[in-house]
Amino acid sequence: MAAAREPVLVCENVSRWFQGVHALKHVSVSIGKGEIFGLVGPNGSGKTTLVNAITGFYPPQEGRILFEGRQISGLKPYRIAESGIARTFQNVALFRGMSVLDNILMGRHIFMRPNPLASLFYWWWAQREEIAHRRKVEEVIDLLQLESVRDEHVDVIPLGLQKRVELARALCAEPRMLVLDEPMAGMNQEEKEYMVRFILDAQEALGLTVLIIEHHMDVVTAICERVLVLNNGSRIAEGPAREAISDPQVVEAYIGKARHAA
Amino acid sequence: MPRLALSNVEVVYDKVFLAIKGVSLEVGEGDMVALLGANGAGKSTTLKTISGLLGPERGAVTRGEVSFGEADLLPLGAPDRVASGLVHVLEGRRIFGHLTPDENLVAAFRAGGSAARLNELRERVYAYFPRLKERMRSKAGYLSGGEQQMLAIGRALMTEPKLIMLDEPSLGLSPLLVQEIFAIIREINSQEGVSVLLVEQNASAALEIVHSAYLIENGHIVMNGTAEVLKQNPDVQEFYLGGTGKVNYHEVKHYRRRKRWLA
Amino acid sequence: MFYRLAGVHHTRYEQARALWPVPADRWQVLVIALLALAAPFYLSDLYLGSYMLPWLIWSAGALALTLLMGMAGQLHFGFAAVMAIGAYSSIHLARLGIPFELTLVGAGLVSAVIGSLFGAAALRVKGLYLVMATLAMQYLVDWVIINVPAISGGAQATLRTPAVSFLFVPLESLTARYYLALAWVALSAVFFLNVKRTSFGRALVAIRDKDFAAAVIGVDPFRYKLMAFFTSSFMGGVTGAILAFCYYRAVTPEQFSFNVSIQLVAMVLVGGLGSVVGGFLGAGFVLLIPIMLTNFVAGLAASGWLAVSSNLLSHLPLMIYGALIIGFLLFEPLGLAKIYDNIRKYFLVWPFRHARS
Amino acid sequence: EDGTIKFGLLQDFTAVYTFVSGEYNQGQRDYLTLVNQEGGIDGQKFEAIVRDTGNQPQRGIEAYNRAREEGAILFDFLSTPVSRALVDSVLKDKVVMITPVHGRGDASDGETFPYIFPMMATYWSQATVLAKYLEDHGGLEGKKIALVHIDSPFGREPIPVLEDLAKDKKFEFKAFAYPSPGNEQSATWSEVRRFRPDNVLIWGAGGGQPVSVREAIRNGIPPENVLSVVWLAETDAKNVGADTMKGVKRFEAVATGKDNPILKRIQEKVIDAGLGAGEAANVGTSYYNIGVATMAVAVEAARQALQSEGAPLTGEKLKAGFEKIKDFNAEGLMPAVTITAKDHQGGGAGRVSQWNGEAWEPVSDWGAAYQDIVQKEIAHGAASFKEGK
Amino acid sequence: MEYFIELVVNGALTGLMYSLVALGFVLIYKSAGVPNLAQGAIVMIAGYAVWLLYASGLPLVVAVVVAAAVMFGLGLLTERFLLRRMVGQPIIMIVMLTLGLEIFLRGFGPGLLGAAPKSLDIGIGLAPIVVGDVFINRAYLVGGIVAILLIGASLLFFRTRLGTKLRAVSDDHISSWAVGISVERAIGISWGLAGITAVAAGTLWGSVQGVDWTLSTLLFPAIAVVILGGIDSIWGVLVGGLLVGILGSVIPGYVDAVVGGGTRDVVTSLIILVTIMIRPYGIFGREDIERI
Ligand SMILES: Nc1ncnc2c1ncn2[C@@H]1O[C@H](COP(=O)(O)OP(=O)(O)OP(=O)(O)O)[C@@H](O)[C@H]1O
Ligand SMILES: Nc1ncnc2c1ncn2[C@@H]1O[C@H](COP(=O)(O)OP(=O)(O)OP(=O)(O)O)[C@@H](O)[C@H]1O
Ligand SMILES: [Mg+2]
Ligand SMILES: [Mg+2]
Repeated sequence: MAAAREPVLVCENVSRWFQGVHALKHVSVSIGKGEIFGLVGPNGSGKTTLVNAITGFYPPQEGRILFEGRQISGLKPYRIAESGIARTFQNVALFRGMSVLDNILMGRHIFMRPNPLASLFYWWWAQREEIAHRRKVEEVIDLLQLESVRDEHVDVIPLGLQKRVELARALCAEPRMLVLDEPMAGMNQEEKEYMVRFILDAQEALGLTVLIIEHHMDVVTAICERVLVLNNGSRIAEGPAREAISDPQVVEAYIGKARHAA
Repeated sequence: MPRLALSNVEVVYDKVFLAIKGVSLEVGEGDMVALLGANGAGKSTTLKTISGLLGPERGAVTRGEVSFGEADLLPLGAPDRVASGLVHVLEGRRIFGHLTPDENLVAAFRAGGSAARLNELRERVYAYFPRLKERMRSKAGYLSGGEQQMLAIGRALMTEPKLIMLDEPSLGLSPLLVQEIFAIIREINSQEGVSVLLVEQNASAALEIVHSAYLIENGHIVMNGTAEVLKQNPDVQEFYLGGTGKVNYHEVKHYRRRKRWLA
Repeated sequence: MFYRLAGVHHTRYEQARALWPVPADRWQVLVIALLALAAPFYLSDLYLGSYMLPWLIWSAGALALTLLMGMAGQLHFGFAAVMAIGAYSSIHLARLGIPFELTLVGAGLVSAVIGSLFGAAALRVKGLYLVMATLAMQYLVDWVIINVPAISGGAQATLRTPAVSFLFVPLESLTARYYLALAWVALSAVFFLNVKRTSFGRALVAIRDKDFAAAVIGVDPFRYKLMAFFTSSFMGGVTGAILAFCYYRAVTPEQFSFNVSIQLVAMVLVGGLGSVVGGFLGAGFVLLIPIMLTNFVAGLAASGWLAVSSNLLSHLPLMIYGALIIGFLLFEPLGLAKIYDNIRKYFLVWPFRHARS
Repeated sequence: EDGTIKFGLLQDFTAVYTFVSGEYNQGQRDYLTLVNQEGGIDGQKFEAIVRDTGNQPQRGIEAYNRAREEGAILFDFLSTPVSRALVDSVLKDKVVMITPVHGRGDASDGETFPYIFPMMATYWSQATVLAKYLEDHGGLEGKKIALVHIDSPFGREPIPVLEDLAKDKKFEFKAFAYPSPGNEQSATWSEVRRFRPDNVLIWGAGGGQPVSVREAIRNGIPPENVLSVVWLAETDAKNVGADTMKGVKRFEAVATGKDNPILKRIQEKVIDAGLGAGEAANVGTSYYNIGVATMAVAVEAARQALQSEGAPLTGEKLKAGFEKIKDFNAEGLMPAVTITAKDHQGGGAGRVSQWNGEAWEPVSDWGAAYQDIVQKEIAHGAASFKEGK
Repeated sequence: MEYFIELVVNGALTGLMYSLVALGFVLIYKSAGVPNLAQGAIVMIAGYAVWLLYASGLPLVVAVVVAAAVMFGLGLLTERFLLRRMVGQPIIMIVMLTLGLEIFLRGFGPGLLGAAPKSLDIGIGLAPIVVGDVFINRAYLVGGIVAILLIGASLLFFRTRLGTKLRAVSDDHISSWAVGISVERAIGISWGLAGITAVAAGTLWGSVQGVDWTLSTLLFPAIAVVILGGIDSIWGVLVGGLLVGILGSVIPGYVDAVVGGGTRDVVTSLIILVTIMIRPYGIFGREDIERI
C-alpha cells in the first residue's frame, strides 16, 4: 500500500544535537502523498524534535529534508510554512492575546499582504482582503464546529477547544501536509472521537498528507497507515501500525505490558 | 469525618465568569477518588479552589465551604494549606525549569525541617523514580515530559502530604509511563496512606485504580459513585471509556445523542 | 441601559468588524469628537494650550509607543530619542524650505529609519535586555545631539522652530496648532484601531504572544519586528515634530531626555498596555496629574490647610503621584483602560452580575 | 490693579536644582516679605507665586501660563531647560524673565533679548573674574589652567571665553569633561593630574561639585589652586569636610553672611516675627543671599517703574524700570549694577572668595574683568539667536 | 603605563561600587523575578537612614546595623503592602509599580529630610594610596572590598535551602505556592536583603558624593552592570561591574581628550549593545527555556 504512494516528504539521515544531547540520530523516513503517518515513541525519544526539524524550527545539523522534491531543510520556518506545511504544537501555542477568530485568521497570513498603509486606509484597501479571507475562515470554523466560541478569547476556552482552534489555524493555511503533535493529549474518549473525525474529514476533503504524533495507541492503530517508532532518537521500528507497535522492542520501550497493545 | 470536603462551592473568574457552581465532594482518609469530566468542565478549577491557587488567575470563591480534616481551608493561603497536609500537582507539570531536579525537591521541603528528614524524603522519591536520580544534576527544564511529570509528583511528595491532588498526570505520557505513574500513585496511596484526588481524562486507567469517582459537567457534579458502579454506567462507558467494545474511529458519528444527564 | 449588546445583530462580516459595534460606544466617540473639535471655543488659552494641547500630542506619542510595546510586545525605553529625531529633523527640514506637510513626512521617515536601526539591533534580545538596549540607544542619540552643534543649534543647544503653514494655515495661533495636533492624534487613533483589526496588527500580536508559532505559520519575525519599529518610530517622529512645532516651538535636548522616555513608558503602562483608551488615559495621568497635584497642594497650602515646611510641600505632589500610580495598579493591575473596560462591561451585562450562569 | 505686584518664582524643587532652589527661593520670599512688612513700594505689595516645575519644560510652560493668567509680570525659573523653553514666550508676552547667575550669557544683549535680564555676572563673566584673580595673584603667562566641567552646555559655556583669554594672556588651557551627574569622576581626574595644572577651575553644580573638590585634593592639587563657578556653597564644604576644603576659592556674585543691613532687617522683621519662608538656619547662606539680592534688584526695578510709569505695573513698565537701575548694590550685598537697554547683565561684576574652614571670606574686591572678550561672545550669540538658531 | 594602570585599578573599584547597587537588583530578580526599578531609590533611602542615625550621634557601625535592620523591615513591608496583591500579574505592570515606588521614595526622602545634600563622613581619608605613580582611591577601595564580601555572601546564600526556595520562586510563583513555599515571605526576604545591600551602597556612595536624591540615579550604571553580567547572576554582578568600571574608565581616559567630551556613558552604552548582540542573556545570565 505504502509503496504505491508517491513520496511527499522525505527525511534523509537527519540528526540533531542539543548541547551534547544527541536528540535525533540519523533518522530517515519517507511519507507518501495522502497518507496518515504516525510517529510514536517514548517521551524524549525525539518525536517533537523531528517535527521541529521538518518545520524548520530546529534545522537538522546533518542530513536533509525534502518536501515535494524540493529541499526544505535550511529554510526559515516561515518559508517552509509558505511551501505548504502546517502544524500544531504539543503545548498549545495559540496567540493568547487574540480571539479565536483572529487566531484562525492568522492561519491565512501567508495569503495576505499585511502592511501599515493598508491598515491606515482600511476602508479602501484592507477591508476587501479581510472579508475575502473571512469567508474561507468561516468554512473551516464550520468544518471544525467552532461557531460557538468564535468570538471568545482563546485563553478562556477549554484545552480541547484550543487544540481544535490550533487545528483550524493550521487548516486555514491550505497546506498540502499537516503535522500534528499530540492533538489528543488531555482529551477524554468523546473528545478524542471528535478530533479523529475532524482529522479524517479534513484529510479527505482536502487531500492532505498527515503526520501525527500520538500516545493514544487506539487512535494510532485506527487511523494511521504506517508508523515510525523512535527510541532515544533512533528508529526502532517502521511499518503498518499494528505490526510496528507489536514489535517486542517497541513493547518493551514504549507500550509496556499487554493492556494497550491490541 | 472525611479528609477533604467541599460543599456547594461556587467560583467566579474575573468577577464575571462563573466556572463552577454548587460543587460538593468528599475524599475520605486514605481514599483514592477520581474527578472526571470533559474539557472545561471545571476540574482544574475545583482543584485550584482546594489548593488556594485561584487568586493569580483572577478567580474567587463566591460561595461554599472547603474543609480539610477539622480545618476550614478558605481563609488559608496556599502555603498554609500545604503545611496542613495537602498538595496539588499542577496541570502541565510546571516544575522549576531553571533548577536541577535535586534542587526542585529541596525547594519543596518545608522550611525549618531537619536535614536528616530532607535526605530521607529525597531518597524515598529517588526510590520511586530512579530515573530522576540519574538526571539530578541537569536543568529540569530540559527533562523529557515523562521525567518532568515524575519530578512534579516527587516534588509534591517532599511536602509530606496527607492528601495529594493530581491534575491530569498522564497527559502526554507514553502508555508505558502512564502505567508506571499510575502504579506509583497506587503505591503511594496504599503504602503511605496518602489520600488521592485524581483528575484524569484517561478514564479507563483512572477507574482501574480509584475507589470512587465524581463526574463533573459544565461546572456541576452530575454523578458520583464507586468505581465499579460508574464503570457499569452506559453513559460513562460511551463517553469516557470508549464504549463497550473497540471503537471504530472511521465510523464515529458526527452528531451523537446528547448525554442523558444533561437533558 | 442603553449600553446594551442586546438588539445588536450583525448580518455582514464588515459590521462584525466595525470599530464600535455597540451603538453606545459610537455615540460616546461622536460626543468626544465634537467636544474636542469645539474645545477652542469653550476653553481658555491656559487650558487649551497648557493642558489639552500637550495632552493630545503626548497621547499620540503614547499611542505610537503602545503600538510597539502593547501590540508587538517590544519594550522600548528610549522612545523620547525617537521623538527627538523627529523634532530635530523636522526643524532642519523646514529650514531648508521644504513645505511643512512634507517636512512632517520627512521627519517621520528619518525617525523611522533610525528607529528601525534600534529595532534591528534589538531583534536578538527580549524583555529587560531589550529595555537596556533601547536605553543605551537613548544615550547614544542624546550624546550625538548634544555633541554635534549642527544638530542641536550651537552653544545654547536650542533650536527655534521657523514659521510654517500647514495646508495654507499659518501655524501661529494656538487654535491652528491645536487643530493640527488634534488631527494628528485622531489619525493616530484611527490608524491604531485599524491596525488592530487587520492582518498587520494580528501579525504583530502573534509575534508578541508566541514568536515561534508565528514563524511556523508563515510570519517572518524579523520583518514584522522591524515593521513594528519602523511604523511606531514613524508615528513617534511625526509626534516629535508636532510637539516641536505646535507646543514647544523651541527644542532643547532636555525635552527629549531619558526621563521623558520613562514618562512615555509610564503613560503606556499606567494606561494599560494595548488600547487607544489606555493611551489617552495614561498620557493624561502622567502628564497632567503632577501638574494638578502641584497646583492642588499649593492651593491647600495657600489657604492654610497644609502647615508643613516648604520643602515637604514641594515634594508632596511627587509622593502623592507615586502613591497614586501604586494605588491604581494595586486596584487594577491592568491599568486605567481596564478600569474603564470593567465599567463598560458592567453596563453591558447589566442588570446581571455574571456573563454566564 | 489690586495693588499687588506678582512675581512667578517657578522653580525646580524636586529634581536637578534641589541643591540650590530651596535656600535661594527662601531668600527671595523672605526679601519680598520684608518689603511688604516695610510697607511695600508706593503702597504696592509683592506676592510670590511659587510652584515646582521639577525641571520639566512642560510643567514649566503650564506653570508659566497659569501664573501669567494670575497676573505675574516677572519670572524666575532657575532651570536651564525651563528657561530655554520659555525664552520665546517671554519675549512675545512682554513679561520679564530674570536669569541671575545662571542664564544664557548672550541674553545680556538687551536689544536682542529685551525682556530677559541676567542682571548679575553670567557664566562668561564669572570665568573672566576668576581669570583676573589668577592674573592678579601670580600671573597667567606660561601657566597651565585646567577646566574640569560637567559635560553639558552649562559646563562647556566658559570654554570659548577661556580659550580667547589663553591666547591673549599666553597661558595653556585645557578642558576636561566628566559625564553627568558627576558623582563619579575618577577617570577624568587621573587625566587632569597628568596635565599638572597650576590652577583648576571646576564648573559643575550640585552633587558633582564636592566630588570635584575631593578628587582634586585626592590627586594632589592644593585646595588653594581650585577655583569654582558660583555653585559651591556651605553645604558642599560640609560635604567635603569643612577643614579639608579650606583654601578652595569660588566666584561670588553676592556677599555671604548676615552682617548686611538687609539681612539684619530680614532677621528682625521677618524671621524673628515668624514670617520666614523656611528654616532660620539657612538665613545668610550663599544661595539664600543670592535669592535676596535677586529680589532686591527686582524690587528696585519695580520702584523705578512705579516712579516713572506709575501703577499698575505691567511687564513692559517693569522692563523699563530694570533699564533704569543705576549703581544699585543692595546696601552693599552685591556689587553695584547698572542695567541699560543694551546691557542687561549690569556690568558682570563679582569677586572671589575663599573657604576658610568656617565661612567664605572675600579675597578680592568687587569688579568685572575682560568684558571686551565677554562682549564678543555676547554679540556672537545674540547674532545667531536673531538668525533664528 | 602608570596612567593605564591607574585607570584600570580605579575603574575596577568604581565598577565594584556600582556592583554594590547592582547586587540588590539581582537579589530581587533572582528570587522574586521582578526587575526592581526602585532599587536606586532604596539606596537613597538607605543613605538617608544611615545619615539620620549617624548624625543623631550613634557610632557609625551601630548606625549602619540599625539602618540595615530598618531597611530589611521596609523590604518586608513593601512586599506586604505593595507586591502581595500583584502576584501573578503581568510582570511589566509590576515593573511599573516599582517605578511608582521610585517616584514616591524620591519625594519621600528629600521631602522629609530636606533636599539639600547631606554630608556623610565615614572617616575614610581623602589621601590616596600611592603605589609608584598610581593613585588609588581609598573610598572606592573600601567599597570594592565590601562589594566583594557581599557578593561572596550572596553566592553562599543561594546555595542554602532558603536560597534554593527563593530561586524556585523566581521561576514560577504558582507552582511555588503549590508546593508550600510562601511566595510572599520569599519576596519579602529578597526585598529585605536588597535593602541591606542598599545600606552598604548608600553609605559608601553617600560618603563620596553626599546623600541626596541623586543617589537614586545610581540605578542606571547598576542596570548596565546587571545586563552585562546577566540579570540573575551573582557572578555577573562581579564581572559586569569590573567590566563596566574598567572599560568606562580606560576608554574615556584615552578618547575624551580626542573628542573633547565625556564619553563614558556612550562607551557604556556601546558595551551594552555589543554584549547583548553577542550574548543576549548577558555574560552569565540564564537562557529562557522554551519548549515547543
Ligand atoms: N531546546 C532544547 N534544548 C535542549 N534539549 C532539548 C531541546 N528540545 C528537546 N531537547 C531534548 O531532546 C530530546 C528529545 O525531545 P523531544 O521533545 O523531541 O521528545 P518527544 O519525543 O517529543 O517526547 P514527548 O513525547 O515527551 O513529547 C529530549 O531529551 C529533550 O530533553
Ligand atoms: N483564568 C480564567 N479566567 C476565565 N475563565 C477561566 C479561567 N480558567 C478557566 N476558566 C474557565 O473555567 C471553566 C473551567 O475550567 P477548568 O480549567 O477548571 O476546566 P478543566 O475541567 O480542568 O478542563 P481541562 O480538561 O481543559 O483541563 C472553563 O470554561 C474555562 O474556560
Ligand atoms: Mg514531544
Ligand atoms: Mg484542567
